[in-house]
Amino acid sequence: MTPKPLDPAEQALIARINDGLMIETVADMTPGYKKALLTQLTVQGDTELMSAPAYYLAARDAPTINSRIAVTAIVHDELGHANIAYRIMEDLGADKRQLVYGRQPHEFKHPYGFDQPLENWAEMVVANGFFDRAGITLLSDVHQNTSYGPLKRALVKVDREEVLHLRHGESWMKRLAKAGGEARDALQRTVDWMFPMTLEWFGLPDDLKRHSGQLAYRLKGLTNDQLRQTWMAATVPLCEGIGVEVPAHFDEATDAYVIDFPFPCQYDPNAKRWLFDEPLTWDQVFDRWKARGPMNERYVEMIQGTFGSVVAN
Amino acid sequence: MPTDRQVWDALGGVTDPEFPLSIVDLGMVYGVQVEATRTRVTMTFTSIGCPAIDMLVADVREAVGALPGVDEVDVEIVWDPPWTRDRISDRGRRVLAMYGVVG
Amino acid sequence: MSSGRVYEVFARKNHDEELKHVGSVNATDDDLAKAYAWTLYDEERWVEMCVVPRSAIVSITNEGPLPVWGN
Amino acid sequence: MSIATTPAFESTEGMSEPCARGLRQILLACADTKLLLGYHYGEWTFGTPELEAAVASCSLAQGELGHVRLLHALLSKHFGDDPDALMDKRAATDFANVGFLDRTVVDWAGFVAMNYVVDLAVTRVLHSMQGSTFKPIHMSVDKMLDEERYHLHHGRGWFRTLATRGGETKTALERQAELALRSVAEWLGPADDHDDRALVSAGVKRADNQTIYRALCDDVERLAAAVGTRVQAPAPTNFSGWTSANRRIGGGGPDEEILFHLRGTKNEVFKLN
Repeated sequence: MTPKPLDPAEQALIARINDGLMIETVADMTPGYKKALLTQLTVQGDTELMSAPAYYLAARDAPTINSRIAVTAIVHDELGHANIAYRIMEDLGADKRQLVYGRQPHEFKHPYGFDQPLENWAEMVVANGFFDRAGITLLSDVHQNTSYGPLKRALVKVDREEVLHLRHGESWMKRLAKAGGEARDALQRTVDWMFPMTLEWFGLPDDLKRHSGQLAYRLKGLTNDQLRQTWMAATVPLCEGIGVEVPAHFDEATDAYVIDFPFPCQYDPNAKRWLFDEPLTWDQVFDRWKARGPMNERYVEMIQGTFGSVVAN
Repeated sequence: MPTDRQVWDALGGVTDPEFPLSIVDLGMVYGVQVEATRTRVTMTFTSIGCPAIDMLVADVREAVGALPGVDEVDVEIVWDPPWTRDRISDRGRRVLAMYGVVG
Repeated sequence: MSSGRVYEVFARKNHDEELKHVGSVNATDDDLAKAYAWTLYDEERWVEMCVVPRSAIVSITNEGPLPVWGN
Repeated sequence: MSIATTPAFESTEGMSEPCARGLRQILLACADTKLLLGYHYGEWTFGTPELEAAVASCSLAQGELGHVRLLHALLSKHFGDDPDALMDKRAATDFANVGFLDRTVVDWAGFVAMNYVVDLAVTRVLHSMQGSTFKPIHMSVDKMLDEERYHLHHGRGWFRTLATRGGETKTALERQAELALRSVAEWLGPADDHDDRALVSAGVKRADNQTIYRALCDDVERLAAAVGTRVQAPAPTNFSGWTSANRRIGGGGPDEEILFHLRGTKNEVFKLN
């Protein structure tokens, strides 16, 4: 994990950031800083953007009007958050139109989780509980630690709204668990595929992680493993509390959560099933991510509108 | 049969999912009426399409319904007068200021 | 089609508070800027919100070097 | 008859029969139209010409669905309607929405016509109930109108944008706006709607549906003229076959596929209480 040698301008900026410097304009940035920031914002914007079609296709079949309102509000929030990320990028010189409408499906940088179809209400609400929890885990770390002023201010709104999504997801998970029968079975089936997928979301473990610059430039504060632990610390007790099984447990001795399956491992997206007997290397995981999941093209088409209108563009 | 005060105290335990504040401090509760075993709570929300309405109504029913002598909780949602931030209590303002929510 | 121009969005939560910068939107006209600002920055029930075309903002601190004294 | 001298109604008690019937019909007509608006705005969260419009459309969907919930609560309290049954148990032909919304809105011009013309029509009906003698609607309508303001900005902004682009875009807009306007005329009904008149004499509404329609045409024609386009839709003269329950001349209702989604049919097992 030794950082590659940086040029003096980059090192000077890192030193000043460590002294508490907040960056406000492009003029304050080095090329390295700007590049790392743009990469982070792309992932952030793309993740929020791609959650919208995934959630919407589930939302349009919401069981009641109240739940329809709640998930419509969630889709609305996510698109607003995506717009915030891209607007900030536009002020850094990126082309927002191109980012949303000009890229090919595989060029988006969102997590593999948002390439999957959400096929029933249980999948919708567990996604709120798990995926949005992952999102807020990552973003609240950015919010607390980022050295980029405009992003820090913008994330106040984002953090607040994501909390609502979690509450929506978790309260529905409790209801489904309590309801028993088919609703509860669907909940467990969903947790079975979404739990490992969210663990994977946080990326390479720290002992394999190449230096990214995001920590050095204080664009985030916690490492991948720390973030994964934070997510499990919220999610594992939630599931245990409602009697839903998850392949992870708390280990008193090490005071940490332990994953109870070969991590990472292979996933069959058609059966929505993890193959615990087929462990993978992280390079193989990256290949799976790059090949994208079953809904990637459809979701991007929905956003870009290639299925409709003569008049739209 | 609970006193009005007990009902208000129970509502003071129902927090809004967006703000770290109770619906009472947020000024969303307009009135409480206790009639024998039936209690009526009149309240409002920030918008008609507020996604938290059913969650909060359920929380209100649970909190008030847990009081001794309450068999039935009626939650009436009204839109007049509309909610504004001016209805937030002084205590609420202090709490929000602590969280950096109020500028 | 073009995304129009950038509008800066300002709002206040209470009557006794100053207007605060809350974000920005791209829009082709004032009607759309209003709709976009209101629907994007809806995290509060603002008592006042307005938009200003970015091009109308006269910057005082980001002028660059002074045009006098040989600069 | 001026509203000030008319007694106020806390409920339907004391209302004439045509007035009470007219009230239920107009509330249901608004609720059904808003339900379909909510659905189409939701669908048009995707494929918008710019990302801000996606955010806006989704927000408009949320707003409309919130109003449906409110109107269903009024229908439940004052007319004994079961909100779940209103969603799930009615045949397509029992829906009283503006017919323009019966089918998928296929292009952005259609969206703009829906946003500007159809949405504004319902808003104008609600506006006619500002200060209503029916207290429960009087107490809710200002808040609803307040939320509709941004729907109008969005519709007007996009109408202007498409009209000034000219060519095929402008022609498509004109055509869709005319279809929408004609559909709204049908929805508002004939001049001799007795129940609607009863609402006006009782002060439940300030204006009859014909007056509302003329005001709407005025809105649309004025904006159209200001942006160099023309929208003209002669209202139907023959309303035979029209019923206030269905509000269409030739019958019909929303597509089954749309209702399938709106009823949450696919998630039946998750309808928990």
